[in-house]
Amino acid sequence: MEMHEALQASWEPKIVAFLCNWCSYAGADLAGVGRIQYPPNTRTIRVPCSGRVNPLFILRALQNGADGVLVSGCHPGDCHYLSGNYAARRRFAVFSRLLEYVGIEKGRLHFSWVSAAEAGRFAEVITEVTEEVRKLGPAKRLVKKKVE
Amino acid sequence: MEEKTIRKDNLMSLLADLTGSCQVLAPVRKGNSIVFEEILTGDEIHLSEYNTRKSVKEVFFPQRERLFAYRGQETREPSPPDKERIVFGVRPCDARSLSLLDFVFDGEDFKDPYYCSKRDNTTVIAIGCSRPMRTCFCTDTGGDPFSLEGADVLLIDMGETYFVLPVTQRGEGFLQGKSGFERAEQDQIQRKEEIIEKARESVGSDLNIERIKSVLDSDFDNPLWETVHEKCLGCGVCTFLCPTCHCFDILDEGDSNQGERIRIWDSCMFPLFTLHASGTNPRPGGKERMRQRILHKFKYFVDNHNRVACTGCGRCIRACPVNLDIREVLEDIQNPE
Amino acid sequence: MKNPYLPAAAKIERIVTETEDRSIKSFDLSFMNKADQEDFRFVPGQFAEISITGKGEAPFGIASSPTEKGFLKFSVNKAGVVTTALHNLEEGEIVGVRGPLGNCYPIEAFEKRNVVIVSGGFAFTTLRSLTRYILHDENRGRFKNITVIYGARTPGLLLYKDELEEWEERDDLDLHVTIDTAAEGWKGKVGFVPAITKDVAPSSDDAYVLVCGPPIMIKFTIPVLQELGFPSENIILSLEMRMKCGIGMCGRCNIGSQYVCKDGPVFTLAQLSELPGEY
Amino acid sequence: MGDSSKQIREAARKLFEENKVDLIIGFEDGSLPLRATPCFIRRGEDAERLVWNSFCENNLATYLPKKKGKTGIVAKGCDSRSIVGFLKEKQIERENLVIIGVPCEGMIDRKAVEERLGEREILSVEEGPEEIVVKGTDYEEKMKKEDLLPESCRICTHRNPVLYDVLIGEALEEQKVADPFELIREFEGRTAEERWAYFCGETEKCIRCYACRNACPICYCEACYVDSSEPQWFGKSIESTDTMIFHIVRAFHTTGRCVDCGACIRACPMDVDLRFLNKKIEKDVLELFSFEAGEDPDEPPPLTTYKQDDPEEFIK
Repeated sequence: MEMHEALQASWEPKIVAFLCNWCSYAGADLAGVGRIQYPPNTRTIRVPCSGRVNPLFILRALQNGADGVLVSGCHPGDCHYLSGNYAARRRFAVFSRLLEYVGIEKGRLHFSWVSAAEAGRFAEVITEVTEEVRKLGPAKRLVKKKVE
Repeated sequence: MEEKTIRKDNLMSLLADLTGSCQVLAPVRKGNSIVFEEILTGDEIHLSEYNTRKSVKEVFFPQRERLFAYRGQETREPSPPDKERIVFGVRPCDARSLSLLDFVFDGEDFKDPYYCSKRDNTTVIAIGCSRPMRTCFCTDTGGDPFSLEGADVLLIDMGETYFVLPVTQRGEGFLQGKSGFERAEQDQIQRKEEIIEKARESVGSDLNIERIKSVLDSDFDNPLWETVHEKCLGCGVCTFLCPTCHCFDILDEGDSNQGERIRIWDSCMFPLFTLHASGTNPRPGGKERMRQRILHKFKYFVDNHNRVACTGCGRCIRACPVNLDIREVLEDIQNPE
Repeated sequence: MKNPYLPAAAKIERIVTETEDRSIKSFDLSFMNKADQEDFRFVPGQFAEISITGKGEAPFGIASSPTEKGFLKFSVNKAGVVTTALHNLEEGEIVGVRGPLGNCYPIEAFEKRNVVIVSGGFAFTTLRSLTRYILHDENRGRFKNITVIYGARTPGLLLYKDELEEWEERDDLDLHVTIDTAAEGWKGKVGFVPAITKDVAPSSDDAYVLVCGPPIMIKFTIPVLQELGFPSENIILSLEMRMKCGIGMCGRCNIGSQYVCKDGPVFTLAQLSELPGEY
Repeated sequence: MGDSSKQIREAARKLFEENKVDLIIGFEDGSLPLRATPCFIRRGEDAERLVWNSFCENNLATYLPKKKGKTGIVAKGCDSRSIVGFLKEKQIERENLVIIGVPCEGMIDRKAVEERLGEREILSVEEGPEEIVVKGTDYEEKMKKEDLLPESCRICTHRNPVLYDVLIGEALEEQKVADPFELIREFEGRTAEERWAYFCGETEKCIRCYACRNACPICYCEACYVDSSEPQWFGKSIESTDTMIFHIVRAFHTTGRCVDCGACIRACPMDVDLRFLNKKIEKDVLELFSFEAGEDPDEPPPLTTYKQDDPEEFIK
């Protein structure tokens, strides 16, 4: 039990962040250049557009042990491809409700709009997401057991 | 071997006692369906007129089975079963399917160690079918509601008691030293015969397996294949529920360093089953795949093993989403217009 | 009971990119464990399952000859998951090998007879094994004339180029290498394999012919061979089929009642004519 | 229902006589009680085989995308809505299609009948206007048809085909349903733990035979995500998380396309509750985008379009 608690205490959430190349990724970059501090729990995957994110990306991340997933793109109206984020918004409106419906905890999956200029906002979003996922503890649902 | 009887309640408590030293599997009710599962008490057993939803094959050839685990270059095979197993309540069609699967997995050239080790440590206790269903056609495929094939012990339901026929040495061994078994009396033997006779009369149709085989031998390009598959959805229900279908795929799960090689049931009804990496597919459509399924059961298996790879259990008939009845397909083959 | 599903670990000793388009690489493998090497006794025409952990297994004809000691050669065309993964490996890495599997070329039947080998493109692999085997000093005397007709679309797509040059020098082998259409710097024959076979017109007297190639080549070569008088019992083919277990259990590679993995992959044309055309 | 059979046959014969179709997809008597089975008619004289009864459960639209030539199809309300989906997604051409529309009072759920009978085998079934009579070796039972309808038929508000060329009989009055999503709302009200437990229990039954996918009209993709090897999105076995992902994505792919015909549930040999996922999505699509599948062939599917003010309360 002590061991378990010790492990719990040292546990840090792993979060996979799918960031759109044109806005959120650039925002992350700017946050870095500006030396803005935020939790180091995200693993970034750069995608051309939030519309590129297939729900299977998210499921795969969760299945392979991500404790949380963030998809972040350009603000509505700012999409480099004009409507990619609008398509993503519809898709994920349905998809996030579906995941919650089958019992995946609400705070595992996050979406945000962060522009290339919003370095501070990027750091805030990451902090917020990290804390929400941390509160939920390690993901157990939908996680595939590793072969010993 | 000596015929015996046993009171049903005695048999149930015997099985319950055996759960300590053996793994006892029996039909249990799960939701709406009846499946073979390990039991811990006799009460869990659910015997019914209906056969189990999935066949007994999964007890010997599970839908997903580890061949070995790997870590780096080190491979580790699953450890052999440590306990003897008893499968109770197997219908004769399913028991027969095991003797057919033996041809595949316990062949002359190659032995499948996973299947064989499970077969070797399992006693099959079958129960004859006093009331076959209308989807049963075991007698058409060379079987019988009281077929002994593949069973170690065959039970016949006599109401309060089971009539007990030890079939194999293993079956005889199962009875050895166990209380509750009594020598069968003459009148019980008589009554058993009546039950068997009555059941036999109620099953079967006009299918003639030899005739079907000869048509299939001569006519691969029978125009029937053009239309018979048309309503088939191409799903795997028939093959997955079939007690004799044994096709599988082998694949890896995990990464390059750690994971397992597994095998899973596959189906000749799936397009990917025969698709080459180059993109060619020798069985590209529903027509070819349906033909393969029928020919495999009623011609190829017969060519190779002199047996039909169908036990007439009727699962594919009951579960087909579009009511594609294999008996009708066989009739059409047998009696060309 | 030996577990037929367990692969033996083998090290990639050498990788050769065979073709200009880099679609085919040859891998020379040596077993990590000496006992595995001794167990692996094969005859030309057989195949093995090669596996990469995490990716799975795929079947490949053995391209080396049993007379080449210490390694097994496989020539791999990049097409699916396993072959792509293989192409991404480097020398020194480890793969799994399961085999030898399937039947083999009926070499004993060829003794004291003429042997004709006809092949196209990437399908030369097990015929390379056979050619090396019958050309070997210890074996050459057992066979009469040996003719090899081998073609590819372009010079850059020919396999085993160094070896072809060596064979060119030999006087105990009648070698005809051809490409489909004329190319700069190519001094050899130009034309499709069936047409060249017709020109070369190997005698069918007391001869066996082995044919491996793409379906279209086979389709047009068979009539040429029949015209030359080869009986279908003496025309030998090796088939490609999707295979998994390699031991006749998993059910996908059958042609009629024959399993390509177990009863094949080598069949005579006479045998194939008895089977449905599902290949 | 006997009259409908006759009228369907007549309509079919006429279509062949007038050379309007090469093929008619309809139903004929099945080989078991409680079953009708899809049939493919290519000659006027074979139209005799066509039947209509309360067991015509399959969604015949499933067969349409692969058919060439002029095709006639017997279509219930839900089948016709699937056809609308195909037109929307440009999978079939309207001018190659003749729809024989049949108003439908609901198709009997054979699993419900079997459940009522316990394990007594059904030997024959006779259908009357209001009830069916089920007979076995030693019993005979009358059951009211309306008690045997599956949920999707019970709450159906599209009993009449939305699109047809010939209508068999009279259009029915559509049902008034207070809340078609009653079960979904009830489920949403459970805790995450309860919902997860239910989802686990249902997916655990699945044997991945893909009958649900193949029976579904809208699962017409040439290459399904399930079969993809590069990338292989998730495992192909019955490992629990792989099966769950299969079901989540299968359901998600029905977004704005599922017409609640029930084909997937009927096809499932293991009684997996697939509808609880599909119907949830149907509910959300209606709430979020005011969209209902199978209505207007010219209205784009909801995930192929957008509005600037689409809901985004879930986005930070």
